[in-house]
Amino acid sequence: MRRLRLAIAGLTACSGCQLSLLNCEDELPELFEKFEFHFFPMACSPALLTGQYDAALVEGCLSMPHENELLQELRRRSVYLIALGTCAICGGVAALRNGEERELLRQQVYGQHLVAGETFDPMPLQNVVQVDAAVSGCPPEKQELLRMLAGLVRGVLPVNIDYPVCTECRMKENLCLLMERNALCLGPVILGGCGARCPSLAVPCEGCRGALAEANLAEALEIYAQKGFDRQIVLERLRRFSPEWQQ
Amino acid sequence: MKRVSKIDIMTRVEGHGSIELIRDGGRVVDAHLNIFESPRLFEALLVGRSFVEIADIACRICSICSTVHKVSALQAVESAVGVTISRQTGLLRELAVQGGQIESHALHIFCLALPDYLNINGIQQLAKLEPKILQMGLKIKKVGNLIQEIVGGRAIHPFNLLVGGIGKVPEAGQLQILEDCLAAVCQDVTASISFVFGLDDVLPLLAMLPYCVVSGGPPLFGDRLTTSAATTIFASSVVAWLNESVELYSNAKVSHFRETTPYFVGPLARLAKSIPSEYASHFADTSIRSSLKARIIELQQAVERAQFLIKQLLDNGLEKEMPVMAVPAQGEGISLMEAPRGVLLHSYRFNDRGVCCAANIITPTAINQGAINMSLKELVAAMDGADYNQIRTAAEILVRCYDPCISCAVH
Amino acid sequence: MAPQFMVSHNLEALLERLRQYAEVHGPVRGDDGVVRFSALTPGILPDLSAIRTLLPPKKYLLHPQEIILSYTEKDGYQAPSEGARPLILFGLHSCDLAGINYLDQIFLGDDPDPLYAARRSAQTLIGVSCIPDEFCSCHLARSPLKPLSDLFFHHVEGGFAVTSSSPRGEELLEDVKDILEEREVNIPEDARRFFGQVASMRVRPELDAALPEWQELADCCLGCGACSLCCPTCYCFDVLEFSGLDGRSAERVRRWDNCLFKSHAQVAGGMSFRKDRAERFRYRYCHKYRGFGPLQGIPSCVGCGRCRVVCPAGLDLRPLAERLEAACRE
Amino acid sequence: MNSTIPVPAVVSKIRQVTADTSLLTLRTNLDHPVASSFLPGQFLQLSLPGAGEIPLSYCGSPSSEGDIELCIRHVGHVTTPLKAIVPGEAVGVRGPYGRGFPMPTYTGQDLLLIAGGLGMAPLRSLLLALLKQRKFLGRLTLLYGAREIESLLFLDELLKLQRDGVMQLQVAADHPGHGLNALPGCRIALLPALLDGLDIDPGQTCAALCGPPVVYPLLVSGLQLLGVADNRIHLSMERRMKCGVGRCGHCAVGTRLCCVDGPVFSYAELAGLEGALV
Ligand SMILES: Cc1cc2nc3c(=O)[nH]c(=O)nc-3n(C[C@H](O)[C@H](O)[C@H](O)COP(=O)(O)OP(=O)(O)OC[C@H]3O[C@@H](n4cnc5c(N)ncnc54)[C@H](O)[C@@H]3O)c2cc1C
Ligand code: SF4
Ligand code: SF4
Ligand code: SF4
Repeated sequence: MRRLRLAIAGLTACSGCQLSLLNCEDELPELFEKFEFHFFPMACSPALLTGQYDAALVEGCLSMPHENELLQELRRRSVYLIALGTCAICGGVAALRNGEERELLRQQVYGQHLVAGETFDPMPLQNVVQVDAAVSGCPPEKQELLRMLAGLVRGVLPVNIDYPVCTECRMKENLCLLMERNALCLGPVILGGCGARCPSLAVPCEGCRGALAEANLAEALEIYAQKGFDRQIVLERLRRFSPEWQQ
Repeated sequence: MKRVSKIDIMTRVEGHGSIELIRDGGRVVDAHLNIFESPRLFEALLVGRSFVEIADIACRICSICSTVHKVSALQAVESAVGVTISRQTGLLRELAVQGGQIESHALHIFCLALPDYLNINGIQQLAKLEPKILQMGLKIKKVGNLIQEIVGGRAIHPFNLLVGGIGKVPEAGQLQILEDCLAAVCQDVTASISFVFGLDDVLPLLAMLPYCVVSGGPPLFGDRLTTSAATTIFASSVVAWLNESVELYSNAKVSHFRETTPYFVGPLARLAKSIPSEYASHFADTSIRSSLKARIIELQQAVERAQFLIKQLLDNGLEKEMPVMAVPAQGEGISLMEAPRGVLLHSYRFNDRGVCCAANIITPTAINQGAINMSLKELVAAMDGADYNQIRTAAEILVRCYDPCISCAVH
Repeated sequence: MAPQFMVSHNLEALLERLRQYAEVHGPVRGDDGVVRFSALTPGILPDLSAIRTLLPPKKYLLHPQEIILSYTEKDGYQAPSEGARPLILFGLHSCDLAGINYLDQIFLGDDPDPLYAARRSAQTLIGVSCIPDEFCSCHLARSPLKPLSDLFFHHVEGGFAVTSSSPRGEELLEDVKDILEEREVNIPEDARRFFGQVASMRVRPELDAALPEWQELADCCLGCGACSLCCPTCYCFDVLEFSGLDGRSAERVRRWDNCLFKSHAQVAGGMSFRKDRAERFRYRYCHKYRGFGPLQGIPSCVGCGRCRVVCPAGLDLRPLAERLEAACRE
Repeated sequence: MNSTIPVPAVVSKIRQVTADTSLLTLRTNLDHPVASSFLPGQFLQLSLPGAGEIPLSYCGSPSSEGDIELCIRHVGHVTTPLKAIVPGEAVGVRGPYGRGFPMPTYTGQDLLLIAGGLGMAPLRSLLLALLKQRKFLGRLTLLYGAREIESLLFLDELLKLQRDGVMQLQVAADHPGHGLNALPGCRIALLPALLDGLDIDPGQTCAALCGPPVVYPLLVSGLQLLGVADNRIHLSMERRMKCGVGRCGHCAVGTRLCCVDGPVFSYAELAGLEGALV
């Protein structure tokens, strides 16, 4: 079987998605056999884009012009472009205060100094390129990453998840933190697939996998309100990872 | 005529930076680091958020250092709002931090830096050339991750560490698994030490810079800085002492010490304080080129410390606990810690509703920028006359010795 | 055989005996207060006062997620080789027993599902009587499903009256004779009497799809699927296939699916046969109360009340069900 | 032997029929019912290892040689990698499943086959079966519509049957596409338009339909207008499917299951069912 040629790139992010890949300690040797990690600046030198790629896996959101150039280049050269992680899919934590004047935020950190070149409001990849598939999570689940890679070998892209965190939480027979502990668990409106990681340890879901496409936000807000959560606080929580929650 | 050649993207480091080499004709005359990572403006993002949210958001600064960011932010928040954690929680946090230390060091040594010493270009070639070494390294790395997973709930961005406590206390059985795994890698760590000590230096000897480390607590924890000149700076004055300002060549703030030479932080600094006698003979010099050795020794220390902590936790008997209820309160808190790459500071101020009104985060790679630039200059001088590509490669290796974490630096 | 009596304090002895045959599972209340079916190892007693567990015992027959086939180039698709371990389920209420009976009708039969069949035949079911609470609806609508068990424990003064209803039950009873005593006990009526009866919920003529209630309920539905995940008779499953990294092996996974999810009725190209939440919500109702295909006309709600208890939005189908039922009696 | 475990098959022939559709010939064990005994309108489950399993209609005739013909449109997770498959590759099949067209009732009748797009796949199987007993049938008519002329399947075969006088063929395309001149007699219209003024004897005619769900309401009302009774109209229904044997719960058509009660239903059966036609 032909070795697939991959490009793995990070834009504005914490490198967690790439690290998740490097955290597949058991599978790495096999991955190195099956794939050519041709462009992977975090782990391989030099960082040179040449030729075509079977897939480009891109971490992070877009917030600088040169990132856009890199992204376009990756798109041009790749059969599949895959968004890795919540930042790449929704904007992620960096987009937390999108909608506010970025220059004011910048000044809060840097004062009047004009560093940090030209930056703009962090945005998801799909704003500027066609994204063929996505693996959500902050960080993504190892298993999902590996399945995505294995699928590529077979020519298959991952199947979209369309259920919330609650679904897997129930499958695990956890105590429902929202109902029984009155906790601000975002499970009902957040994309599942993590195996309800946090609620399984009695920690409310913070929404790291982004919004569920058909979430019933109106009803969820109603329930949170009944539990005594201020609407503003809930919305702020929701926007921790995906700024497009608006209401 | 002077010309700037840029190493486009530094590779095998976390984040986005480059090295600019200044050429005069054929000669490289100067070099410096250029950090162009896009700022996510965490210090601004955090303002306006509730104290319970701070650490969850702040840990996203960097994946490799997410556990230490989380713990550091929690400590700062707790000291601001006046929460005291249980001894058990303290031990668990310390364990998680040691897990992060193991993972980070193993990642750097076996996945990122080793290729420099074997004259190959990265982990994929390493897998081919030295599969045994890589697998040994990955095995060690995995234990670090397992610790973070069991204590923190996840290897990256641990969510089980909360203000006032922990979501779910690990079970004794899980800690025993960790104990076994740690025991199982001890030999690999020893073997790795010999392997690393057997590697030839690839850089010229550079001058030893002054350094500072956190002290006054258990390993990696503390409440003050101690410098190589034995000065002590208490947490409350650290920000002033580091004296950060904005420079044009970097999106990360740069520390300007009152002294003319910059200080450096990190494993070598921590170790230089007291090199274990059994290894002293291997340190012909403690300049930055020896950092790989320092890191592998620290790796061993982290494994030992983790074993010690687990033993303590098991001996004490694990108790179910709920996080201490924290009430929003006005206050200010600073936390000083040693991240894998060196001194890390988180400091926050909250209003009476527990809403953050000021955040300041100072990271090791930001502090190290001055030292890196200093070393680069020195390297260029030491290699004067050498071929451009040689200098370029050496410059990259040199910067890698500091194991820069650029996401942290810029945040 | 005349009913046998077991004094309450012999429960532990009984479980000890049962454990000699097989692993025994029953309702256990966790530290977090959640009651789950889980192992009754020595020292762990079942919580027989609990009305319902969070997940029904279907989790033992259809795992929430399980490999049903694995593929290798050499052997093609193969069923997993795991043999089903013998398992005794202790403390099943009538509704859960009826639920298992319903699943049997789908997964056993002429061409049984191999995993299900193997597990099912390795199971011994021991029922315990219960008193319906305000969420239960077994006593409100008759169910045609039979609450079959091997043994059944009726709560009576001071202990349990024990009856057997299968050869396996007889055998067990014989083997634990020494901790039972033959005693004249008056066996009170129990929830089983609501089951195995001609359904009062007849196949409805057309449900009024235009009822505004459908939209009202759907507006409050979070689509989290808790109701059907926790339902003892909801069995929809999805099938996923995952390739191995080598590209030459694969695993086929079956996972609980849910008719409240968009993908449940979606076909290639994005077309969905149940486009919005209201349609999906109604679909669940139709399936529960009317049945599909060969089981058309057999209402599958056994009235355990789980769907109401676990719904974060507190949705309750009963009022609507009652209204529709009344309408159809007219 | 358990019917839910796929039996091995090997791809023996691949023919690309249109840009996004190919005709696959599989070879299985000689005497397995999945190849040798099915009715037109029934389906099988095809497994592509590592990608998944999908329902597909039989497109050819039962074969004692173990051959199976399938016509596949490449649209999703399983069907896309099927595009890259090469002869010799291993797949899995299980079946036959479901209820096919009621062949015995067709004897002595006029037959009106109506295919929309990919619906031609099962109707080809039906057509082949009908041709085998051509002399016991009355008139045989095929109405066939597709998006463009280029996406009409098996056109050569069909045109030949028309030329040979065994079957009447009427073709429509929603859009002209690029091949208009190549096909005299093709109308640019939606499929149901072919029913306008069609000359049939409704009491003698059985209609067999397969097409995208959206055209069914129009086709059925068109047929009713021509006087065809509901129990003489047979439709092959499409629903999401996972197991094929009535367990996975996805494919309900009202209270019937597409996989075991169908996929072929008479309109008389569907008439009262909520959500049958969408
Ligand atoms: C009885 C029957 C006969 C069919 N005959 C043919 C045929 O002869 N030729 C052909 O090309 N197609 C046929 N289809 C449609 C074919 O099954 C789908 O195109 C195929 O399932 C798409 O799978 P995918 O994984 O590529 O698409 P995706 O959109 O990725 O679908 C994911 C999964 O959803 C299910 N699914 C998606 N679309 C359908 C669908 N239309 N019907 C049932 N399940 C679906 C499948 O389980 C599939 O694996 C038939 C469908 C049915 C129900
Ligand atoms: S705990 Fe959270 S994720 Fe789990 S069921 Fe409750 S709301 Fe959903
Ligand atoms: S439970 Fe929520 S926060 Fe936790 S991993 Fe899953 S999606 Fe992320
Ligand atoms: S529909 Fe509700 S009450 Fe009825 S059996 Fe299912 S979960 Fe229990």
